[in-house]
Amino acid sequence: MNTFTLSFASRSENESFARVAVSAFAAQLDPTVEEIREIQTVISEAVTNAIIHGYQDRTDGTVTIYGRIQDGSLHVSIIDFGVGMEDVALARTPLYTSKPDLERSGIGFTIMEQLCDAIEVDSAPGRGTRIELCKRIAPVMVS
Amino acid sequence: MNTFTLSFASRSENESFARVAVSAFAAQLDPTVEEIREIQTVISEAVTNAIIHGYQDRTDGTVTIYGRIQDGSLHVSIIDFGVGMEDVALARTPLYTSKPDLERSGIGFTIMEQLCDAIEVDSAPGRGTRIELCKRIAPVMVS
Amino acid sequence: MKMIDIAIEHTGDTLIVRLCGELDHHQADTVRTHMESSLSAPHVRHIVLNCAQLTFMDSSGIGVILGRYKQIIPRQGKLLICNANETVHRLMELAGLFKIATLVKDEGEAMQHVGVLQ
Amino acid sequence: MRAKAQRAQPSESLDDASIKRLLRMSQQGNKSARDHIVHANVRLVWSVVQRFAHRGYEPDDLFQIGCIGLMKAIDKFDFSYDVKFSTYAVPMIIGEMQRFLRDDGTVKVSRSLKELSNKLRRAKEQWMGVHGTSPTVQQLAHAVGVDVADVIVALDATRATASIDETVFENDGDPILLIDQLADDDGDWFEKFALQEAMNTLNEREKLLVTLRYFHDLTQAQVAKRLGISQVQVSRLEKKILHHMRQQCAMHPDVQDGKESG
Ligand SMILES: Nc1ncnc2c1ncn2[C@@H]1O[C@H](COP(=O)(O)OP(=O)(O)OP(=O)(O)O)[C@@H](O)[C@H]1O
Ligand SMILES: Nc1ncnc2c1ncn2[C@@H]1O[C@H](COP(=O)(O)OP(=O)(O)OP(=O)(O)O)[C@@H](O)[C@H]1O
Ligand SMILES: [Mg+2]
Ligand SMILES: [Mg+2]
Repeated sequence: MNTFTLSFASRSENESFARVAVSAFAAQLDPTVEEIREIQTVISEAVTNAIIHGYQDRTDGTVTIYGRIQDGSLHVSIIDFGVGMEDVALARTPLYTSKPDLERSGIGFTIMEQLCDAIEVDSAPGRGTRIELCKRIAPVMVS
Repeated sequence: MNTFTLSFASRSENESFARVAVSAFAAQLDPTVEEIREIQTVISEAVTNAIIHGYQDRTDGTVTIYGRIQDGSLHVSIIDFGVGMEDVALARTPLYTSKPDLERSGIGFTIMEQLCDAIEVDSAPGRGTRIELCKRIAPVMVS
Repeated sequence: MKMIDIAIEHTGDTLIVRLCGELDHHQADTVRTHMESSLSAPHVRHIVLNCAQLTFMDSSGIGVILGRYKQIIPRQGKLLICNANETVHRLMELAGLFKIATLVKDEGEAMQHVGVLQ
Repeated sequence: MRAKAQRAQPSESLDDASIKRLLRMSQQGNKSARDHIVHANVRLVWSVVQRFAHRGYEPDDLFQIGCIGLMKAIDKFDFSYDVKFSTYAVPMIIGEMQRFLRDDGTVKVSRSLKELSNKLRRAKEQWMGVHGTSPTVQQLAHAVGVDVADVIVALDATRATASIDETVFENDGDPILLIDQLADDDGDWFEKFALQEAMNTLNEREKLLVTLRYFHDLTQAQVAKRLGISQVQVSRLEKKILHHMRQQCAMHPDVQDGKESG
């Protein structure tokens, strides 16, 4: 098992940094290009949510990513100590967004669900949010 | 000012991960290709030292990197809680190595000094080591 | 995931070693093992190190190179290096590698060199 | 139908009840009801497309793929689900896009980084020739048409693809060329296309060997085991196939096979 913890300021310029860092870690599993892209996409969705929803675009928050490689799977938690959510089920509904004014379309969670093998959301209003994602990196099957 | 903290297991496969992560952070300063390579080199030296000297190749240690971008400079601290050093001045002497048997040649510190603008070393036997590096990324002059 | 690839070609008494990828502490053993096994052939004297595809190297790589150089000293062998990128080149310079190794333009020049020396 | 790939066009929004009504009509064969639903969801498809952009595909192409997902959702929606149509359709659209991208993305990161790294090296040399200075990562990313993040990763690594055993050549020389060296400077699509063509001229066993070696990154030793032959045989076979394919591709007229004498 291999692990890392990464914390950074809730600034949008760190989205790309977080993407690269997580995918560089996942590279140990020898993924395909598409798998890496998928990892980058879901990290991007989760980190963007933490910054724009959790911290409401304040730059003095901290986003923490905890990553683990175990049994050929990448497990990643993205944690913020921002505003949190009242109703996680509602938030996960496709097309639900609390910020339609910002031209968000409410598909972030659906993308995470589609591109990952498992997703867990923990959130408490005023306390923050933790998203736990699991993605299996299948060794290439030789048929 | 922008900051991050990255902690990971003291495993050699994380050397490349650490290099990529730090340079992805530094990318915000829009460095040249050479500057990126220099950053990757010094991070590699410091992290390798933490793993092979600090933790004596044990994989259950934690290496922490603290990074900061300020006034066009990248500041990075690489910290281990390993064996530490008795005599920092001796350790920094070019060609001094405590592990000649492992084919180390004692040029790690010299490389860090040459490729960075400033370096500070803090170490205590039995407690660990902190290396603080500073690298200025000059804006590129367009001719 | 493999991050270093090493291709070794024997030509007469010379070993052409082409490194591709990253040569750091994590990869150093791989390179050491393969070069050592090729050097076990007693007729091998010279080493040509082609670094054209070597994207990254740190002091761990210097250690491996110096270690192999020590193996060919008793055979009056030469170490020749070509095509390193700027950063790798600078590192080699810092390490004083060019005091013992000869810098050449490419493999062709390296071969002329060992040919002349033979 | 082919939905118009117009980003600006605001789609008219329909409430779920109206969509459900149209869905029933569509499933009973009413084409214009189907078109109506598609049009009402154009914006939605575009928002998915945006998330999958920057991967080297034309947005319009991805949009068409997204529409296929949308139409599948329209045709397959089951009224017993008791969910909003969008709840059913959005994952279908994303899934369709994902499948499309996956079919095209089975290449290992190691291989693609190596290619990118070579491209970057050439682009950098070119830049230095023109400007006399080293490019910044942004300039380089721009020149090659990739993300800065990709440049960072590729600069660190030419994550080697070939295995150790396969590239240790003994005295008989003639290093085995990797296929990506067949077409060094040509665009990726051309390389793939030509390769596919050349692949078609191989027999089943040869095809398998090439697939295992170059698409699944197996070592010669691993392939030998799978084919039940020795590694030396794999090596010879591979050399022969590559020689043959090189002639087939004829992409690199200057690739010399002259060394083969020994
Ligand atoms: N980290 C978070 N903290 C607080 N609220 C969140 C967080 N992440 C998501 N949410 C809530 O869940 C909703 C749905 O998130 P989702 O990512 O699916 O859509 P979006 O971010 O609004 O739009 P899009 O991702 O399509 O741009 C958000 O609008 C927000 O209200
Ligand atoms: N993090 C550390 N913890 C404990 N000791 C250290 C640490 N870093 C360096 N040292 C000591 O300092 C010495 C010099 O370090 P330096 O990196 O210059 O050379 P090296 O690691 O021995 O060889 P090279 O870096 O050339 O492979 C080491 O041999 C070791 O004794
Ligand atoms: Mg979102
Ligand atoms: Mg060192």
